[in-house]
Amino acid sequence: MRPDEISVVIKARFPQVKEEAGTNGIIVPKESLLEVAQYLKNPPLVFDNLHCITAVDRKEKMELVYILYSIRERHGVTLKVYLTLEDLNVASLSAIWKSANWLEREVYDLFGIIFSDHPDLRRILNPYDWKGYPLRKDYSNPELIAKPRL
Amino acid sequence: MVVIKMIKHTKNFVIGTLSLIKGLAVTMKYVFRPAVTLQYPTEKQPMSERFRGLVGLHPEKCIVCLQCMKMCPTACLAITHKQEDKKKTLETFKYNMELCCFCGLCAQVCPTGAIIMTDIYEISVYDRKKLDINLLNVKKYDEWTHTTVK
Amino acid sequence: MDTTRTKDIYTEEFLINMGPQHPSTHGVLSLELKLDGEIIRECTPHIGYLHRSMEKIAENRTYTQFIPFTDRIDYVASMNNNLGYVMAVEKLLNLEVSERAKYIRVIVAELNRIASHLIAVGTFAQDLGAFATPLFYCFREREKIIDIFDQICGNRLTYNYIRIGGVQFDLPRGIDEKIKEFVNYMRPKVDDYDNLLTYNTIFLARSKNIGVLPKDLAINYSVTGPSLRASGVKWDLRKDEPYLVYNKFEFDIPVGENGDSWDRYKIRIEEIRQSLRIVEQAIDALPGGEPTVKVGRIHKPAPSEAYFRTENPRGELGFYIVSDGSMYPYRLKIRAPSFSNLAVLPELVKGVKVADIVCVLGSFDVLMGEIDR
Amino acid sequence: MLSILDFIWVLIIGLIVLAFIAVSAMFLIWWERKVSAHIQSRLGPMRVGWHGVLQSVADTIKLLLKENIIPAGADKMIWWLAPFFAVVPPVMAFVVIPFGKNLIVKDLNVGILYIMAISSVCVLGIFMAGWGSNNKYSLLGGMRSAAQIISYELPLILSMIIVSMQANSLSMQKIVAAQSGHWNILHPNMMLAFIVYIISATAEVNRVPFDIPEAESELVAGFHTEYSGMKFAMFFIGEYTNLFLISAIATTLFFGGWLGPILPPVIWFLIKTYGIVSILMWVRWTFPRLRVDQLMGFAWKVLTPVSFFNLAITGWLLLK
Repeated sequence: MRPDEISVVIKARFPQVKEEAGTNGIIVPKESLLEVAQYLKNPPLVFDNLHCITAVDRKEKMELVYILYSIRERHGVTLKVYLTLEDLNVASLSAIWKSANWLEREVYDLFGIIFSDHPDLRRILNPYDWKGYPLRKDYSNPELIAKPRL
Repeated sequence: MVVIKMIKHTKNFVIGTLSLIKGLAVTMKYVFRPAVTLQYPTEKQPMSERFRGLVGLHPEKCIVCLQCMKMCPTACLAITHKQEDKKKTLETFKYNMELCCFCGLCAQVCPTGAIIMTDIYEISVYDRKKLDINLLNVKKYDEWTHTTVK
Repeated sequence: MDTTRTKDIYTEEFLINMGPQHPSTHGVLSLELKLDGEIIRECTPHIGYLHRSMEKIAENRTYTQFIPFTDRIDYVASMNNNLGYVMAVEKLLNLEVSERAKYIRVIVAELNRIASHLIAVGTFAQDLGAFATPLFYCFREREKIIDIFDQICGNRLTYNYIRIGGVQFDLPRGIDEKIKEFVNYMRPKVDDYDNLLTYNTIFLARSKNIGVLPKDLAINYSVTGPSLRASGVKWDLRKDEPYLVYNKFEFDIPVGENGDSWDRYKIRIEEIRQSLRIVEQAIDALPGGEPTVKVGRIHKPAPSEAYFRTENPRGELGFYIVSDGSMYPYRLKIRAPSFSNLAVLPELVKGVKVADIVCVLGSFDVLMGEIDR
Repeated sequence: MLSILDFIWVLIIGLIVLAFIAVSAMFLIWWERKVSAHIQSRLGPMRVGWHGVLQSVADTIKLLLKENIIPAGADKMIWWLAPFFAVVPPVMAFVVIPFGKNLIVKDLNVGILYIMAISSVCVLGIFMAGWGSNNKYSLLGGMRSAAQIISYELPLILSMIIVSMQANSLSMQKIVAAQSGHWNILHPNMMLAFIVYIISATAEVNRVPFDIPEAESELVAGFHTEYSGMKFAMFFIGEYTNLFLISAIATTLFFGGWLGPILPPVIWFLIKTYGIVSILMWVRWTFPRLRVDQLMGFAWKVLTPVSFFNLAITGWLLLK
């Protein structure tokens, strides 16, 4: 299925989701993420492969990006969850897709987004005692040397 | 049943032994082939024409456009210059070898071909200060070994 | 029974730290193993020892400047990394490269795939205790590929060859003969590996039915590349979502049956054969023309985002790039195949022996540079 | 009663053999490096002497000069003694190896029994090293080694017994003399015994495909992980002396020892022994390693029954 067809199918089932302007992304409200994920995993869409989870720090908000593919149906979709900076909690998808386990740990490590119900939410790339979340735009560290922009 | 099992086991045994002998034959074959290695410090492989070793400079060709400095991903080049009327002249051209990743972007971007990539690849030194190279010095690479003449 | 006696004699789980300095953890991976004698009860990987914060670096580099860094993500398949990144940027810029550039990219990517698989095969054999010989054979063949790359782009490990809009240089004169020569040289060598390793009875005993990864679990864990195909899933981006000119070539996708360590190894051997076929066809069909589209040094894509994934030797390498209209990427995410492939390891090694964890890890061919980024 | 003259003779031969062992171990290290290098399309050591012959000498000097690091928490006494236990037994076993007609330190009438007894002590050195190092990998290596050597002792001894049954003696010289007609290896039952012997002997000296106590890719270096300098060199020398020893025993028991036409007996002995050593090296640089349970299974389920079967057949043949 083409991305626009997929978004039609999802919108028919969940009226609260929106399409993001300019991209093929589908914006899912934080509260219904788990529900939508469960729906996507099962037929008719069968997104069996949670390919990538990442986040983008938009300064005023955090954007959580889930890239899903279906190996059986051969199509893909991008889910987005907007989080406000005050409330960086979101449901963990590791019960649905096991690949989410490490990917969510990475996002937690680098952005500080808390995945509730995650089985093992520890830092993964940084040392366990690291302070701060390095990929946030406001992250600063005295040892961080930025390349001089000429 | 037992007979069939015995035949099967014998067959497996024979196939297994044969596979071991085949492996021995492969290694024996290479005993009589000439070695492919070089006796490194005494024999050296000539580097190709496009080889990217340490950065070199033809100071007379440099027009002080600072493109190389802007292009360098690791900020290992540092140039200072004098401005006389409209003509710029080089004052210093520092090259911090420690940071260099030999990507060749500086040589590619240079409009006059002043920056070149030399063929020097044996670049270990005993003193860290020697890694800070003054590219304007004509004798800068005299103590390093060249493999081919460019 | 006398309780004091049983208190004296008791067995205890044995905690062992395998790595980060260990000969067969393929870099600086640390595995915390709980052993019961020789049997593994629990395995916890600790990663991040090679973390270089590539994604943060990318936010401070222009699009062109980041290409040398992609070389160092997966340092044994630099060409494929260059390709993945550059294709993602080109998708962001809506840039179409010339036909010749596409063919050149296919040739170098496939050659590098062979080089990478050779390392995988050699180190896997080394992990199983075939001390050094298969590894040296693999490196001997890999050296020929590196020599070809040396002539094409001037470096032997970090190539920085594929650029936005094409490639850095056109192929040097006479290189096509050399590549053909290599293809003919390589074919009998793969048969040698079959004789030396693949069907060796000790090798089979060590790797068959060890670390069996079922199909569903592989997909669920988002395992990709040869490891996924070994589990019986016929999924290869070069066929299923063809990029560049892969749809013009004839090649097969080898698929395993059981998903055990031997299958994962065998898939790599078969892929070397298939890549040789692709290289041969690409060299024969290499079109003329300019290898590079003229583009500026500074790219300023419109504010948007792009995700592009390519079939790397280790799996699917994805680049997710967000642009804010400036010359620097706003956010760059590298979806590294080894990261997801390693995540499945703790599931597979429960109850196997210490010798087998090395076998399973080796068969996944993980690369720490890519996992930690 | 040992007369003075006998004693001096034993002393002289003993010293010659001792010197020979030291030189031989060094030569074997160089030879192994050369064999492996040529198998792997390399050249191997080329710098010290002609084709690097003196490389082992240079290495020994380097190892002698190295710092001796004792791991904290090591069981010092055991840790110090282990290398000696690894070197001394194989050297002691040379007492009964006949290099020539009279070139034997002492032809004990229980020669084979003596070798079996002495070679079992080797495991002690390895286990002590594994235990004393206070390193988990070393301990695993030591444990594996103990299990492995004890399992392989059985088929090893059973296959050696067949030879002494044939020769009707336990003395090594008499076994050689019994082969003056034709070598033992020419009998089919002896052929089988030889195969069992050489497999179990490879396992006894921890060489690939049975090198699980060292198992570089799993246990770092197994029992000798923590050893450096000359202590490490002693393990190394012990390993190569052992390698020479098993080949020498194989030569004596199955290939007619020093017997052979034209050339002097010592030369025949060395040719045969180094031939077997080279084959073992060739095998080492070709095969992967077995897993520990497969290794034990092979000893108990295949080699031991085969040896018992062979023993029965030989007995029947002799009584017939």
